[in-house]
This record gives sequence, C-alpha cells and structure tokens, in this order.
Amino acid sequence: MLSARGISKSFGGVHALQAANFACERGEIHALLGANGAGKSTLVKILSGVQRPDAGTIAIAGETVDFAGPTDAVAHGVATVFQELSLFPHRTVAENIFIGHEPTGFLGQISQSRLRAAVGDLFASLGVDHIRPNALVADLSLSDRQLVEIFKALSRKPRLLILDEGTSALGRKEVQRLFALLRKLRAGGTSVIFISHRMSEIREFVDRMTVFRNGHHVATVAANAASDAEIVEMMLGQRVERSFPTKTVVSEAEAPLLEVAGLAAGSDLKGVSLTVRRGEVLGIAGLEGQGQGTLLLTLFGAYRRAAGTVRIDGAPARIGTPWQAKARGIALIPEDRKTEGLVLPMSVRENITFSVLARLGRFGFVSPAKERRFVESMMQRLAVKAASMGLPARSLSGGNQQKLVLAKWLETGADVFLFYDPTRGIDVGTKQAFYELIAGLTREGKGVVLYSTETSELIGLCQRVAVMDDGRIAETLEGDAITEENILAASLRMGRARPDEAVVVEAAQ
Amino acid sequence: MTTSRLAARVGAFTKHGVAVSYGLLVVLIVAAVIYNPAFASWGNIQAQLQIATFIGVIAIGQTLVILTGQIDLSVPWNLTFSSILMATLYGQGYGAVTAVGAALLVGIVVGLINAVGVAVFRLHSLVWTLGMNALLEGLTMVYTNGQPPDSTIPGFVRFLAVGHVGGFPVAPIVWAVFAAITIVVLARSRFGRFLYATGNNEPALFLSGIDSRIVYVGAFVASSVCAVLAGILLTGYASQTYLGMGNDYLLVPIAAVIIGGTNIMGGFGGYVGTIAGTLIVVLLQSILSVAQIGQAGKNIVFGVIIIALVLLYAREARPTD
Amino acid sequence: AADKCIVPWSSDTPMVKREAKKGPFKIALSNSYIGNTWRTEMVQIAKSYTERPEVKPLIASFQATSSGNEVSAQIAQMNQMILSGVDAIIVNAASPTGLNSVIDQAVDAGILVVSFDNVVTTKKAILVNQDQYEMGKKWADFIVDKTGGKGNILVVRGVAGTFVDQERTRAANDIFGKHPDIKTTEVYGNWDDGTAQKVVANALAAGTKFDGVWSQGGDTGVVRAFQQAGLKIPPIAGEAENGFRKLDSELKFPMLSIGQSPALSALSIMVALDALQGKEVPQAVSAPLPIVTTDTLKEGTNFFPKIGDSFFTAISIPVCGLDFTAEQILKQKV
Amino acid sequence: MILRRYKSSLLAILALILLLGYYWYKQPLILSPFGFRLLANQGTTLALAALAQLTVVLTGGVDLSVGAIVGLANAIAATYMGDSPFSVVTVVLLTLGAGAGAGLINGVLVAYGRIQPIIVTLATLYIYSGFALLIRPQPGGSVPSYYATTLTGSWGYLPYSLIVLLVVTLLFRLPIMRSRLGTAIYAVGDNPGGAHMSGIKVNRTLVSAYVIGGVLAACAGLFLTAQTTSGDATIGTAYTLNSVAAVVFGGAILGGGRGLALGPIIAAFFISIIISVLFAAGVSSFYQSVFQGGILIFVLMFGNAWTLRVRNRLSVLRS
Ligand SMILES: Nc1ncnc2c1ncn2[C@@H]1O[C@H](COP(=O)(O)OP(=O)(O)OP(=O)(O)O)[C@@H](O)[C@H]1O
Ligand SMILES: Nc1ncnc2c1ncn2[C@@H]1O[C@H](COP(=O)(O)OP(=O)(O)OP(=O)(O)O)[C@@H](O)[C@H]1O
Ligand SMILES: [Mg+2]
Ligand SMILES: [Mg+2]
Repeated sequence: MLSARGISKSFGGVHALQAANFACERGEIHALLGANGAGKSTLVKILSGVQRPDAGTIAIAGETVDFAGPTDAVAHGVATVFQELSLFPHRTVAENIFIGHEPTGFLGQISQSRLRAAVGDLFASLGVDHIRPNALVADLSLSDRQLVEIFKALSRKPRLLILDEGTSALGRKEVQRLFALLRKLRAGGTSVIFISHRMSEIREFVDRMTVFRNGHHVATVAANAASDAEIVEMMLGQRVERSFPTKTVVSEAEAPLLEVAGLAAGSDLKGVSLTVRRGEVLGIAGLEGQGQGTLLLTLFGAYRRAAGTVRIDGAPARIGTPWQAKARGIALIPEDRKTEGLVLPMSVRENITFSVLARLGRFGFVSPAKERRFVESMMQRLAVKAASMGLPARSLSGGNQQKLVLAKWLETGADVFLFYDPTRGIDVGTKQAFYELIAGLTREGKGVVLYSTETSELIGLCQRVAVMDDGRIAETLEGDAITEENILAASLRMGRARPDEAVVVEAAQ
Repeated sequence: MTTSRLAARVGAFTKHGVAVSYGLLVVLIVAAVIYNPAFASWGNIQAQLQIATFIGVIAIGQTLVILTGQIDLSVPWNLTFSSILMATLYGQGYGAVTAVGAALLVGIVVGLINAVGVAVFRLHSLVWTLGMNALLEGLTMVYTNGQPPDSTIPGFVRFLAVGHVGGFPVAPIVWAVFAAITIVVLARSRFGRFLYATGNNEPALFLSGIDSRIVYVGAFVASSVCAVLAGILLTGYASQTYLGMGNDYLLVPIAAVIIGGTNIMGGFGGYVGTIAGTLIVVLLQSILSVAQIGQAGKNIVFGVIIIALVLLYAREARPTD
Repeated sequence: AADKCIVPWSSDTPMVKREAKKGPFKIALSNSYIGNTWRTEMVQIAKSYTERPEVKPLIASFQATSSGNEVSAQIAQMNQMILSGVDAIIVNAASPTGLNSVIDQAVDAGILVVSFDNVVTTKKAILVNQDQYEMGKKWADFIVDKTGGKGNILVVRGVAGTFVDQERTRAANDIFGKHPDIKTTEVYGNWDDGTAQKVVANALAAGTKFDGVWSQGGDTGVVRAFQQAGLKIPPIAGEAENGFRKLDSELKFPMLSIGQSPALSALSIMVALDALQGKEVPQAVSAPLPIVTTDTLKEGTNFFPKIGDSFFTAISIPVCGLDFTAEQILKQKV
Repeated sequence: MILRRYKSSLLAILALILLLGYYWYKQPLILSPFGFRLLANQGTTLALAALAQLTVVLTGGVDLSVGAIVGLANAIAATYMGDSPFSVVTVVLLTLGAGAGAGLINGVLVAYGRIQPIIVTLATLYIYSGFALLIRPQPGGSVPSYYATTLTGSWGYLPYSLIVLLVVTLLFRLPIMRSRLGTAIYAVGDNPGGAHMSGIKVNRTLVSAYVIGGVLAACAGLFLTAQTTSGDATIGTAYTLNSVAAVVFGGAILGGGRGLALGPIIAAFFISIIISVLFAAGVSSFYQSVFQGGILIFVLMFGNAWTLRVRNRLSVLRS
C-alpha cells in the first residue's frame, strides 16, 4: 500500500529523519513506535504532504508520488490526524469535520442538510452521541476534540489513515470503539498507521509495528513477536525497566498541607473537597472531562472560583490569581506544555527562569551570571538534553520541554505541585525520569496533586487517588484499594447513569 | 563567551533582520551621497539626526508596545495635548519643572488608560487607542478653545531640542541616552523579558505566575511618556506649540519599527533595529523630498520601498515549515 | 460699504437676487475640520460678528458645527441643517466637490448656501473667497522683484491634492516660469509650522543656497529653519501667521505677508444676510487680499506679540467694516 | 438559537437603537422619507467599507488600505464616468476591477510574499493614495445625476442605498461566505496552520479574501461617488480606521475566524450617525471629538466587560 524509502529530513542542524524506510500493507493496522524526537511526526508530515523530504521516495499503491502540499496527499487517499490538533475552534463540529469538502448544492452553496446527515452517519459509525454537531469546537473537551479530529480524517474515506498520537486524550472506551471501527475499515482494505506511547493500546490493537530511533528505522515486527522490554530496548537502544519509585510514608497524624473544601468553578467543577499532606501524592482519576482540569486551574487561581475555601498549612489562602498562588507556594504543570507551559520561541534559559527571575538580579535587572549558573544547575538536576541553553524551547523534544516546565517551578519555594497529565506524549525513558522527580518532591516534604490519564501511574505513584465524576469526587481510594478495577469502577458506578456503561464494562472484561 | 553562544547571538541578530536593516541603511547612505554629496556634510547629518530624534523617541515606546503585540495610535494628540499643557502652564508663570512635570503626568495617565483598556478590558489597542486619540483631540480643543498659548518655552526645553554642546547637537544625544536605556532594559531587565514573553505567549506567562497586566502598563505608559517627551522636544524645536503638531507622528514611527525588523504581531525584535529603521525612514523622506517628485510619486515610492525592504528580511515563517 | 466690499469675482460674474424674506433668520455654519487655529478663529469671528449690535436683530439663531474632514459626515451635518429648517447655510467644505449634491438639495429646499474659504464648485452656492491665484502671484512677483529674477527659490507648498495648494502653486509656476534664471525647489510643508520647519531644514541641509522663499503656509517654521541652520534669512513671501510676522519684526528680513482671512466667515454671513433680505449680490464674491510688508508691520494691529505663533493675523477686512480685535475673538467659546 | 448566533452583534444593535431613539427625540423629522434617506445614505459608505474590512479581518489580517481604495475608486469613477449609460456601466466595472486589482496586490503580498497584512496594507495605503492623487491631482470630476439618484435616492420610505447595501450583502457577499471559499476564509483566520494541514489552499483563500475586500471597498467608493457626485483623492482617509472600529464594535475579532456581517454594518451606521446626533443635541464642535472618542471607548469597554464577566481569565487570555 505505502512504501517510503530512504526518507531524510533535517531542520537546521537537527536530523529528524535519516534515510528512514517505512512500509505498510494494504488492510493492516501498523504501529509506528519511537521515543520522543525519533522522527515519527516528521514522517507523518511528509506522508501527508505537509512537509517535503530532503531525500527519498514515496510510493502509494505502487505509484510513486511527490506531494506538493496536503491537498495532493488527500487526493491520493491519505488522511491524517496530526499530533498538534488542526481544528478550527470557532467553527462548529460539523464544519470542522467536513472542512474543505463540504457537500455543496446550487451555486456552490454549502448544503447544511446534507452536511448534518453526513455528520450523523459518521457519529453513528463510532456510536458517538454526546457531541452536538452544532457545538463550537472551542467548547469541547480535549478528548472530544480528538474525536472530531478523527472524524475529520474518516470523513475523507481514506485509503491510508494516519493517527499521530490521535488517541492520547481518549478514554479507554473510546479507543476500544475506535479500533472496532478501524478493524471494519481494515476489512475494507484501508491501512492505518498508528502512533501512540501507550504500550497497552499497541499490544491490543495493531497487526505489526515499526520502531524508529533517532530518525532511523530499527525494526519492523509482528505485534506479538516482541516483549515490552524488547520493544523499549529497540526504542531507546538500552534496557529500561519501567518501575515506580517507592512511595514516601505519610503519617495520618500529620497536619494537612493543602485543604480544599467545597471548591466549585465554571460549569464543570461542582464542589470538591480534598486534603494533601506533606510527602503525599494525591492522584486524580476519572473519565475525561469530569472537571479535573478545572480543579487544578482553579486551585492555581487561573480560573475564577465560584465557591469553596482553600487552606495551606492550616491558614486560609485567598488564591484568585496565579501570582497569588505562586506566592502561597503552589506550582502548576499545565496540560499543554506548548501553549501553556512554555514560550516556545524563547530560549531554554529564559523559559526556565520566568518564575524566579526576581531572585536572579537586583533593581528589576537580571544578572546574566547568576542566571546562567541557575539554569546550568537546573538543567543538570533535571538532566535536560539541549545542546545549549540559548536554543529556543521549540527545538527540544517533548519530554525535555516538559522538564523545562517543571524546572521553572522547582526553585520557587513551592510546597504544592499540581501536575496535569505530565507524561502525556512522553517516551518511556523520560517518563521514568518524571516518576523519580515526583518521588523526589515528596521526599523533600512537598505535596503533589497528580492528574493522569494513565491509571498505572496513579497506582504506582499515589498514596491516595480521588476519582472524579461530573465535577465531584466520587470516591477516594487508599493504599491497596488503588487498583485498575477499583478506579474504573469508581469512575463508572457513581453519578449519572451512562447509556454506554454496558459497552465499556463489557470491553474491559 | 563560548562560540555557540556567540553563534546564537549572531544568528538572532541576522534572523530578526537587524543586520539587514543596518546593511540597508549603509546602502541608502551611500546612494544618497552619490546622488548628492552634500548629504555627507556635517550640517546635513545634524539636520537629519535632529529630525530623527522625534521619530526615534516615539519609536521607543512604539517598539515596546509592538513587542507586546499591540499598537499605540494615541500618540498624535497625546503629544499635542501634553505639549500645549506644558506651554500654557509655563506661560501662566508656573515653573518649568511644574510645567514639564504636568505634561509627563498627562502622559502617564494616558498610558495607564490605554493599558487598562488592553489589559483589563481586553480590547484591541488598534481600536482602543484610536478612541483615546479622538478623546484627547477633543480635550485639547476644549482646553485651548482652539488657540494654543503664546510661545514662551522653558530655556532648558529649547536647549534639549536645539542646543549644542561642543559643536554637537543636544537632541540626538538625548535620543542616544534614551536609546541606550531602552536597549539595556529590553535585553537585561525583568520587564524586558516579560515583554517578549507577553508578545509571544501571554497565557504561558500568566501560568508562570506573572501578572502580564503589569507588562502592558509598562509598555503603554512608556509609549505615552515617549510621546510626551517627543512633544516637548518638538516644542523646543519649533519654539511653539500648535494644534496638529502630532499629525506627522502616527504612522512614520510605526514604519520605523517595522523596517527595523520588529514583528508587528509581537515577541520579536528590539530597539537596535528600530534605530536603523528610524534613520532609514528619515533618510528616505529626505531623499524623496530632495529628488523633487510630487506627492503622488512620493507616496508610491515610499510604499513600494517599505514592501521591498520587508520582502527582503521580515517575511513570516509558516507554522508548519 | 457694500459696493467696495462685496466685489464680484470677475466682470462676467452673474448677480443673484432672491425674493426678500422677513428676518430674523436662522443661520448655520457648517465647518469641516476644526483642528487648527485658522478654523477656530474663523468660527470665533463668525460668532463675534453675529453678536454685533447691528447684526444681532437680524439673527434668530446662529449655530456653528464642525464635522471633521470626512465628506459624508459633513453631508450628514448639512442634511441635518436642512431638516431643522434654517434659512442659510454658511459652509467651509471638506471637499470642493463632495458637497455639491447636498447643496443642490438645500437650494431646492429654498435654503441659501454661501460657501467660503475651501469653496465648492457648484454654481448654486454663493462663493466668498480671496483669489488664491492672485495671492500666489503676488508672492511670486515679490520674490522675483527681490531676487532680480534669478537664483534658487524654495517653494514651500501646502497639502497635496487640495484646490488651494494647486491654485497658489500654479500662479507661482506661471510667474517663475517666465524667468529662466530662476530655479525652484519644491517641498511640501502641509501648511504646518513643524512640518515646514522640518522639510525646509532638510532642503537647506542638502546644500543649496536659497535666494528667496515662496511659502504658502507654515512660515514661522520656515524662518526658524533658516535661523537654526545659522543662515541669513532671504526674502520670504508667505502667509499671515503671527509667528512669521513677529519674527520679521525682530529680524527685519524682506517679507511679504498675505493672509487668507478667517474673517471670510463674517463676510459670508454679511453676504447671506444681504441676499436673504432681497439685495442683489454677486454669485462669486472676491474678498480683498490683506497685504503686509516689513514696513507696514504694526504691533497690536497686524501682529500680536502676546499671542501664540500659530494665530492668524488677518482677522479684519476693513473695507467691509469687519474689524475685530484679537481679544474680542479669542474670548469667544467655540 | 438566532440570538446565540447574533450575540456578537447585540452590542451594536442595542447601541444603534438607543442612538436612534435619542435622535428621534431630538429631531422627530427623521421619521420622514427624507429623514430615512438621510440616515440610510449616511452609513452606507462606511457599512460597505466595514464589510470590506471584515472580510480581511476574518482571515486574521487587517486592511489599512481600505480608505485608500475608497479614495482611488472615487477618483476613478468621478474622473472617467462620463454621461452615457454605457460609459457609466463600463466605468463602474472598471472601478470594481481596480478595487479587485488593489485587493489582489494586497493578497498576493500577504499570501505569497508572506508579509504581515498590517505592513502590506500600510505600504499599499501610500501606494493607492498616490495613484488616486495621480488620477485626481485636485478635487473635481463629475457623475451623471441619474447615477447619483439611483444610488442615493428613495422611493417613499425606502431609501435606495439600503437596497444597494442589501444587494451587495445578500447577493454578492453572502453566497461567497456560504460556499467552500467562505468556510475556508473563516478556517484560515481561525487556525492557519490547521487549515494548511487540512488541505485548504491557504494562499488562494487569502488572495480571494483580499480581492473580495478590494471589490467591497470599491463599492464603498462608488457609493461615496454617488453621494458626493465628484472625485477627491483624499476623501477616503477616514474610512480605514473607522472601518476597523466598526468591525470590532460589530463583534468581529481582530485575529480572525469570528464575525458576522450584521454587527459591523450596524456599527457602521452607529459610528456614522453619532455626528448628526451630536449636532442635533447642540453639542459644541470641540466637544464632538470628546463625545465621539468617549462614546466609542465607553461602549467597547462596557461590551467587553459584559462578555468578560462570565469567562475565566485563562480563556480570556487565549482568545
Ligand atoms: N519544524 C521543526 N523545526 C526544528 N526541529 C524540528 C521541527 N520539527 C521536528 N523537529 C525536530 O525533529 C526531531 C523529530 O521530531 P518529531 O516531532 O518527528 O518526533 P516524534 O517522534 O514525533 O516525537 P514525539 O513522540 O515527541 O511526538 C526532533 O528532534 C524535533 O525537535
Ligand atoms: N499556514 C501554513 N503553514 C505552512 N505552510 C503553508 C501555510 N500556508 C501556506 N503554506 C505553504 O505555502 C505553499 C502554498 O500553500 P497552499 O497550497 O495552501 O496555497 P495554494 O492556494 O495552493 O497556492 P498556489 O496558488 O501556489 O497553489 C505550500 O507550499 C505550503 O507549504
Ligand atoms: Mg510526534
Ligand atoms: Mg513531538
């Protein structure tokens, strides 16, 4: 179906792809694996005509192609869900899905009725009924946006569908359904290239997989022909055991560091109470979009609080803005490092020092020497991989970017660290480093609130896990009760009856 | 300094078009001198620097504001109003310090209002500062009843604008001092750092626990105060204040900032480039004026040259390239 | 006074006579731009005039408004005047041609329209102005006279694209064109002291030595530019700004100063009142050119040391009995 | 539903209603056929200019050359129009073509030259006004009276200018915005990189938007010509920034992707009519700009405070 040979692409001095080969059969689901920065997305962009390779040839169904732009790729039946969402926030769901090939009628006028019908068909194919076709994409949760993105690709009725971390924000049930559909498409001859950092998904759904490392092709094997450890070794070039650091022991008697009572905000946080002690990691779990993001942003003062109180070390804290939060020792590692965590065009050095700049000089000026020393020590402490601190943050890989976001906060004297899914889209090696960092914080007596979409992380890192449902805490699990099954059950049992509950439970079994 | 840091600096220098704009400035000067050798005379250099000072000082503020991704269209009547206020107060017997102080106070207040509109009410400065300009125009007319005061100007204002020390005009020295301060502030201060961050990605700065509203206040107040300073210098230069004295100072300083390689959407650039931009604009106007083409031709040539310059070095990168 | 004062533009100017109406009259002044001193004085003089004891009984109401430089705003403003049923509209137009259709409408509605200063082209309005060509010519003649018809002349123009600038410059070119030994250099001063000072400084810095200056505005700035360049001030023919004349009274360079008079507004009202009362008036009225030279400068009469530089000194038209003092008009609220 | 869709226009509508109410109280005669015509003619030029501006603003740009194109169109139309219906039609088409050409140059420089729109149009503002000055070094020219009355006259209470505006909006602009090109324009403004990756021809879309903008600005110039029956190269200046103000006031977002035609049209009428209302209210000349600037600032502030109230700070910063 698709064969790419000898593809090279470099950006300035960075060789993203070096004579890489990739091939994918007709009617197969093929995983593309690799650590952050291995060149996966670059290959995807080349296959979809967004970027042009410096060298190499691409053939689709035997025909050599040379895409001048994305339009050409679409014309050849390639549809892609890109890693960076390419949606239009202020257009409706329906318009987004059919952008560029809307059904038209008289005088080229877009036919709203046919558009609605086509969207209805697509939604039915995945059993989606909770998204309104007329809703603005800006109003959707991240997972729903990712669904829209997938529908957008599907609407092209592709011969080759590429999902570049297109499921990273999806809950398990959605992924299950998606793959049910993909299998159907596969039967019709469609090929799928699937990129994900979640090993479980790959194991479960794909036929074959190809591993990239540093822009090179390493191996292509059948899905079950290699063990997890072997795959990780292929990705990283070394063995890495995925293991969680030992949890700090927190005494029940210790006074709470952070106490939250009845916190409500916006339309999706409806009253949450929780406590965090020093040395403790409190996990936040739940299906996507149950108010977890709003909880963290409200605690950090970025969202306006409608009700509730926050106490830190027993004293009431008025936190209405992020600078007040910072002053009270709260740090936030936000959801999207590219748009919320970092100023991508600015240097590594500048990004690391935003939150501590006042300390690195006098009279409003920055002392270059002090700043350099500080940055060097932080880069060392977090093992940030960057050729120089003068490089723009944009040029770093995802994991290293995430380290910059954390570095920014480590020396602000913060006691409470709020993490929003910090390891999303990060490779195994870097994930491991993050686990160690979080454990390190608890050893220093900090308190951590960790929201993660990966249940295994919550199990491995947290002393307690609060499962959220519909803007409230449905259940708090502790100690041995923190298991995959319990978390899933808590996510589903409480709250509104969900029409799709049966499907998911069935799938989970 | 390690070589990689040096390389990074050189890289940044050329990337933002600063080097190119200086290169162009040199080319323009050479062309001008070949066209008319008198361009190289000390008298002409003084005259050009004198005129460049007004634009250059306003362009300081405009650079700061543009770096945040905004623009200040309230300069013309802000400049006029504060200058007239200064001249009136001085004429009424208040001391020079009081008169100049009052003008600067007006600048600060106008800057604050501009900043509040942008930072608190989140209105685009293109419209907000335009409204402010109209408001100030009205206030000027009401305050003066349409007749600016007699032109006794404080002596030191005249000295700053047209005086000489050791055969060198004072005004360009004033400009140089402000320019140096601006460059250092942008490169080395916390405010400068946050200014670039605001222009690039305000939410990220906000989520770093920094109040970006302060950045807007700083930028707009600086811009407004620069407009007032330019007005004061202009008053000294013309030995009088008059209605409409700010009319020439809306678009030209902005053109200087753009030609100097600062990104109009914010986040990139700096005052080093603006200095070249200012000199290019002034020189260009002077050449066009000496070349005796009519106003229509002048407009066309000026527009074409801006486009040509920007095509040379300020083209945007596409997000996916 | 009328025969000396209300003079037809040329021998072929038609006379107009309307049916006499009974006063007092509702009069409106529609001004465009207000952001400079000349326009302010013009409005102030109009107000002063309507308060004169001999005029006041004839006026039921007088309202002056300014619409800014946007033609459609001035059209709206005049429509508004038509709606409120005035007897006469005195107009200083944003564009010489842009108001023609609304003036037609006003005239159709029986309203008298008098256009002055920046006059309109429609024949349905009565025009009151000074002869711009004549002014430009007088300036040029003066320069030719002072330079002996040779040398470099700096021509300081006004705002490009305007009728006034075109007319005055046309006259200058006609005169200078007759003298092959005169070489002119043109700059645009926008009738604005600061701009004029800058462009003149620029021209001087380019090295040419100028033997005379023909300037149609921003003259204070012109003189200052010469001063600042440390040059001897050549003969200058220019407008009637107070600063220009003040400087001449100090420096005594050869000067010819002819001003567009802000009192044209008062003259226009005078003409309007005459026409409304049924007197015959010319369709185009030529107002005299108030000429002042270095020798005829007189403190407190044709220049005012205690008043701002940008003040326009030509505030009176004596032949018409339109004499105003600076104090008198400056106290008028606009 | 409809309310939600037009929410962004609400501020302008409310403001215009209040303004007209007060105007009517001060000057009851505006309820006459003459008054209607007056009101309609007054805002039409700016409304057309605002539509031109809106089209460009939707792509995430801004067109500072709108006023210059209005002036250029006015200069061309009044200089060459002549008297015969044939020459009138020819010159109208020629003028629209000139507008399209001006827009094309803007668009090509933005899309293929990759220069920021604000810079391109700042430069072409000088260029187009230079050409207008070449064509009309001084004000003058004329158009036949039937041309003027066809566009600015009225039939009873129905002003022709409103029909012109409706025709341009509903028969020219709306079909375009409802075609794939229209959604592409919105998409490019909303997320240019995403549009490119979604297979939209970004460059062609940008060029098309600027061309449409140029044609609409030429329409504004043609209407202004009917209103003034003559040409003046400098006449358009005020329309640039006023059109931006109308677009913002009308609820479109500078930065692209959001905005409907209704709001800016209404806002254009508001901005144009204020001056008459101030006159009717007997506000003295000097206070007029105080009021004009003050009202604009106040209304915008009020409108934004109202929408900001319900949103959280972070999403406010993001937009
Ligand atoms: N536009 C660009 N400019 C500069 N460098 C780039 C650009 N795009 C990618 N790179 C670099 O190329 C390399 C490969 O990046 P790519 O995005 O393909 O990695 P990836 O395998 O998709 O990683 P991830 O798992 O984090 O998505 C990285 O080092 C990246 O920093
Ligand atoms: N937002 C963007 N991000 C990345 N690249 C872009 C973007 N917009 C345009 N380009 C680049 O510009 C070129 C042309 O873009 P596009 O195909 O969208 O325009 P087009 O309308 O097809 O142009 P043409 O008329 O030249 O065919 C492509 O090479 C594309 O890579
Ligand atoms: Mg990737
Ligand atoms: Mg990546």
